Amino acid sequence: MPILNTLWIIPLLPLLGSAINGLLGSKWPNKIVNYVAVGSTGLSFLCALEAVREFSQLSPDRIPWVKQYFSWIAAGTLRAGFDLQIDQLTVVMLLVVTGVGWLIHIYSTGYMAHESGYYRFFSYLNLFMFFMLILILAANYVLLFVGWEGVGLCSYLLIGFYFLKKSAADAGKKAFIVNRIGDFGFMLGMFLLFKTFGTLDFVPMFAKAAPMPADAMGQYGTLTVACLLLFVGATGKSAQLPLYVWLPDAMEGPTPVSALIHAATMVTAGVYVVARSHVLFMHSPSAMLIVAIVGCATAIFAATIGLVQTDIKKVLAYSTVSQLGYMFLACGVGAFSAGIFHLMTHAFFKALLFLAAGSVIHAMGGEQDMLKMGGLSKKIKWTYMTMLTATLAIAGFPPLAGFFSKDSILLSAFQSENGGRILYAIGLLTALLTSFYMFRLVFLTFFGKERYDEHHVHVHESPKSMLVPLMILAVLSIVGGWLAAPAFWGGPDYFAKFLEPVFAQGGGAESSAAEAAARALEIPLAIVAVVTALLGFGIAFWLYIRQPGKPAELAKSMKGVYTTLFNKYYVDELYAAVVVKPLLWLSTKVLWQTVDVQIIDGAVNGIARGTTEAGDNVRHAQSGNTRSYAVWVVIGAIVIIAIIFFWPYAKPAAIGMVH
Amino acid sequence: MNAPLIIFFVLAAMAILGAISLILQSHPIHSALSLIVVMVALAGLYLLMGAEFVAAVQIIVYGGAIMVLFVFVIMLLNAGVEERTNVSKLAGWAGLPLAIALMGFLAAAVARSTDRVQAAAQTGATAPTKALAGLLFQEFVYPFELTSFLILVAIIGAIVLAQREKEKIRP
Amino acid sequence: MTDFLAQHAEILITLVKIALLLFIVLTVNAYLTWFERKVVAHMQSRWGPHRVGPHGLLQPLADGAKFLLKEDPTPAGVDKFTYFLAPLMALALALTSIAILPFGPDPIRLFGHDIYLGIVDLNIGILALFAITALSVYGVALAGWSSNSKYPLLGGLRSSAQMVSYELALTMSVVGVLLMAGSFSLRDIINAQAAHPERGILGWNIFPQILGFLCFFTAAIAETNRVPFDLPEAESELVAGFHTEYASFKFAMFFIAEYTSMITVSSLCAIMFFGGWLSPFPASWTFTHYLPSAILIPFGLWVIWDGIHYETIFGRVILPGLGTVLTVIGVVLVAFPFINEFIQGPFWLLGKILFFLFVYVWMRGTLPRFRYDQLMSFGWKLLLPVSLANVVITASVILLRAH
Amino acid sequence: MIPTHYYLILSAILFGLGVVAFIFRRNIITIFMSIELMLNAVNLAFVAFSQAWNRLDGQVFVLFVIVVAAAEAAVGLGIIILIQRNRQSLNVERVDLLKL
Repeated sequence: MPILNTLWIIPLLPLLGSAINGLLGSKWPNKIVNYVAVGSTGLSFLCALEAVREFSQLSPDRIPWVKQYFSWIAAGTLRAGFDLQIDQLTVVMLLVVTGVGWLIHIYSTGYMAHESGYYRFFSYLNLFMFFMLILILAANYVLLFVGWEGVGLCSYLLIGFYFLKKSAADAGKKAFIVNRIGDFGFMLGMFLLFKTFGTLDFVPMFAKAAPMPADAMGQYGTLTVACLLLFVGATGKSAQLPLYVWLPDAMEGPTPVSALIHAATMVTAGVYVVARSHVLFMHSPSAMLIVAIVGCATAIFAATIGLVQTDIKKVLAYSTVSQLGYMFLACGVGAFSAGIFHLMTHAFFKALLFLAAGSVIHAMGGEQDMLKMGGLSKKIKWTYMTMLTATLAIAGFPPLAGFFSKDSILLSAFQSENGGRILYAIGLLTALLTSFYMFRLVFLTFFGKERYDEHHVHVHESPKSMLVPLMILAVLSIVGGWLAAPAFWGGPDYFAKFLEPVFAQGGGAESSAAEAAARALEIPLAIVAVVTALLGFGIAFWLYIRQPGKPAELAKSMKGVYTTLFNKYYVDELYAAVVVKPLLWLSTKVLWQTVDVQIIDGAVNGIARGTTEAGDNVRHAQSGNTRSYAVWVVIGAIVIIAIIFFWPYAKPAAIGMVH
Repeated sequence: MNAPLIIFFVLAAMAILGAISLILQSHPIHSALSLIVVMVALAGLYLLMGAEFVAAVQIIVYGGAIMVLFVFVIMLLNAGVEERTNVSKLAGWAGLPLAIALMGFLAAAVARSTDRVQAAAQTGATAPTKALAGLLFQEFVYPFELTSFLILVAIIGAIVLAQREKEKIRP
Repeated sequence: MTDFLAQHAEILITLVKIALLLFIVLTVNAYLTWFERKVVAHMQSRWGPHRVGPHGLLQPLADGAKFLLKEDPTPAGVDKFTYFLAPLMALALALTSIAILPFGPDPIRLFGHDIYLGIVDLNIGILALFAITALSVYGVALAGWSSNSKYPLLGGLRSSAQMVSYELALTMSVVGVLLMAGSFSLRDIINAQAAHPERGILGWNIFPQILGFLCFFTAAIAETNRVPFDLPEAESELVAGFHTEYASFKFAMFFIAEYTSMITVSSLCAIMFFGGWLSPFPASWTFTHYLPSAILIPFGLWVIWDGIHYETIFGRVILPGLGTVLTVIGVVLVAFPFINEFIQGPFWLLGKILFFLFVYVWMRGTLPRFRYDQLMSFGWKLLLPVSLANVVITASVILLRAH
Repeated sequence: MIPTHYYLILSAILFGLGVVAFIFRRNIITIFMSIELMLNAVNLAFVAFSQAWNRLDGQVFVLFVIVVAAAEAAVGLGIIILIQRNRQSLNVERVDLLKL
């Protein structure tokens, strides 16, 4: 087991890459930086593969495989070790992160080729890989939190990559701050868990949690509260209501970053955490329900916003948010494997979408507004084809990846007791909207007449280094879902099977009975889903190909709705009014001008002034005259003698003096 | 009133008078001479207490080396009668009473502790120099070596201090 | 009266001894000047004093009278007190140092009191001596300073610096002897050299302590401000050094002090390195006890014979008288053995002292004066290290012997 | 036999006189001498105690004190010479560069 025993090598390689690039890269030509960055991630991808191979040979009783490397924090009964753990869930995440991450690295070498701060970009990117791997390999909440914060940091750094652009810098800050709110909840959750179980290591904690009695619906026991707190963290990281606001702005970052961090990996960390602590969630139906509702709401909410956005990346951003909503919906209804499944497929096609969009932007010379594009399909064929594949995938056309994952989510939503139907309905609506705005994006971008002037913008296909990852991802987003395919003709759902040992413990979702029921429902629901997707396609086709004038009229006719949607329900403004303004007032008026300036500085300056004055007064004793000094010495001597010999309490001292 | 007591009082008187004249004399050389008187008187007291070796060393080192140095320096600098400036007001009005107070305190402290001292066995026997040597070179050997080092440092310091810059020491 | 005597016999005896010693020392001093002048004169092939009395033997008396009768001016602007104190100090200290020396082996019984030859017998004798020599710096220094004049001041400065420097070497060079004797007492030092009576001269400290002796003698000469270390009173440079401004009897005091300290040093040399009153011959050779008479009688007879030739009445009277006295003493010694035995110690001791005094004079006749820097570097860079080395060697040898 | 506290009181008096001298003399050299005087007073006390307790430690300490005094004199006089050379005065009240 060479790799399994040295799991740390997998995160270490990107860290090394980051360190080397960050410290030495500034002087190097891009080529060497490429070798370092891509090489390190590629190596860690290979290591991951090897680890998975070895993992597959492990006997089931040795799973999860935990290695304790060194003890990091030891305080009282708390032991937070640098312990890495690998089980089926980790395997999935590991492959997604390293694989997709590697591809995006390759892509970036092409995309960023002309940017300044090249080495900086890759250093950050590798650092992100490191923290992400820590996050998914961690065997306890503390280490996981390290990764959690680390990825947050990297996302901040990369969103603000063009830190000279004010909007970029602000977006970075926004992301960071909003995440802090979530992290606060997360930490509270950790504390509560530690208080409850006396440990933060996954394996023993879950072992303790499993036999516990589950809270009844609507009852808020310790576990429920802990789960909700964790979920707050998740909403922060995974951009769910109400903390989603940072993600659209995060599009200020370079497109590969959007693809890697804000579509494929980091934002799914929330889902991962929920899935990781499913044992706890299984014990609190109310928490589950809340998760489901939040996920569902987010999905529909973001989708509606996505309908009217014109910035290509913004559209993708909102679609990401809504897809994440899907995943939480899945988790909420207890279909964790489905959630993870969608996570994986989504990682493929959403990364593909972003990269393709990046390729488009690259082709348009930095133009992001879809209204200024159009008719690109002939000019950049490969990008177009990959983009189309991804669109089909996300819209849920069989037999592409999206179809299977979304289908299994909807299925489990439909099956779930307490309010399954409503959730299903909303999910379905969301699917419709999704397919609509995705095709809207495709049509606006690639069809119709060119809405840009040929003279300034000369469209050109992207270099190989960008196209190859696109193709690979396209293939993946086609075949990615086939693991679950056999379910339709009575075969097993391999993916669910694979994850079963993880989610089985603590009452897994897919019990055999449910599965039997699922079989019966699977086909009709699938048909419904496909019909929905087609419907969305149809509307988009009708609106943007047949009568291109129509959308404008629609916008006019229902102005209120349109503006509301276009301004994203004024959520940002709302937050600004409710949260930001009071905070600003508090910090400037109270904390800064009162507490800091007047009290603290006042105290410091006062002490300083006092010392000065005291010195001024005392220094007159410094007469520079030896005789005066001598007198002072004499006085001192008298005092000492008086104390030693004539102070009643100092008798023993006096005796000591005499003897 | 036996012989030793008489001798003691004579020597004590010598010492005190010497000290007083050290204060009163206006010329450094005279002060030095009075100090030498004090030292000789103290040496006599040591002899009276049977500390022969200490007495001898007292005269040889203090009288024969240190005070000679003083006289030498006074002669070298040709120091005249000291000028009576009164810059230090504090010393002017508080000096004497304080000094007397200190003296009184010391005397009182001694008087308080004498009973305990008297309790100790008193033998007028002269301290054998051999025993002193034994003590010095066995029990106190490290302090002794330290003092030698100290002297070395002092020599170097004195040379460095006394030589003029960029000029070889005058013979 | 008698009972008073009986009570305070000790004090009385001491007083008598002091008086006697003073008389002897002063006379010796006086004739030491005559001796010095004679010897130096003959070295420089002159006659030296020969006018006053036969062979100028009465010269010292004439000098003394001169000192007493001369006018004694006190220069203007001198620091009176110190100016008078200085010579007194010098003389007093010089004479005190004599008091510590022992002149004979064991006390003799006279009138029912056993009388020890020498005033006091301290068991830190040598230290006391050094203490006194250490103090004797002040005489010179203060004289130089107080007489308010350039030359004396320079002389005083020189002497104080010189004495402080050479005192170290002086003290160090003796340590070897002290180690061998294991005591500070001069008496013990001599007895230690008498540990093996049959060895005679070979038992003396001079052989093991030759280094020490050389250092000691040199340093001692420097301490007594004699040639070649007489810079404080270097005639050619500073008129007469520290006693330029002194006249008549104050000058005489310095003079006597100097010669007395010469005697002290000589006797110290004799005592510490040349076995004090021990005879150089093995104890078994009893016939050597007649050596004093064997010298005295012929010498006395020669003096008589020499006196006859004088025309002057003085010569005719003095020399024969002196000769007869000496002869008689010699005869007496032969006649009464116990007196002879008693005289042995003093005889040898005086003989040795005389020898060293002669060496003093001899050096004065031959050696030139040091330059001041030579003096200092000689003292610090040669004498001190050598004497230290001597200490180390002696100590280690003694240790090896012990094991 | 002389009572020990005679010596002690004598040493106290001498010490006090030393202090007086230290305060009332202006000549640096004299002040230095008064320090020596105080040291001597202390030595006297040492010897007195050593005799009173019939132990030699006191005398050993006296020896140390003397050695230290010698070193002190060497350095101190060097400093005095420097002062005279630089400020042409031995009056402590004229050596007051340290005053504000």
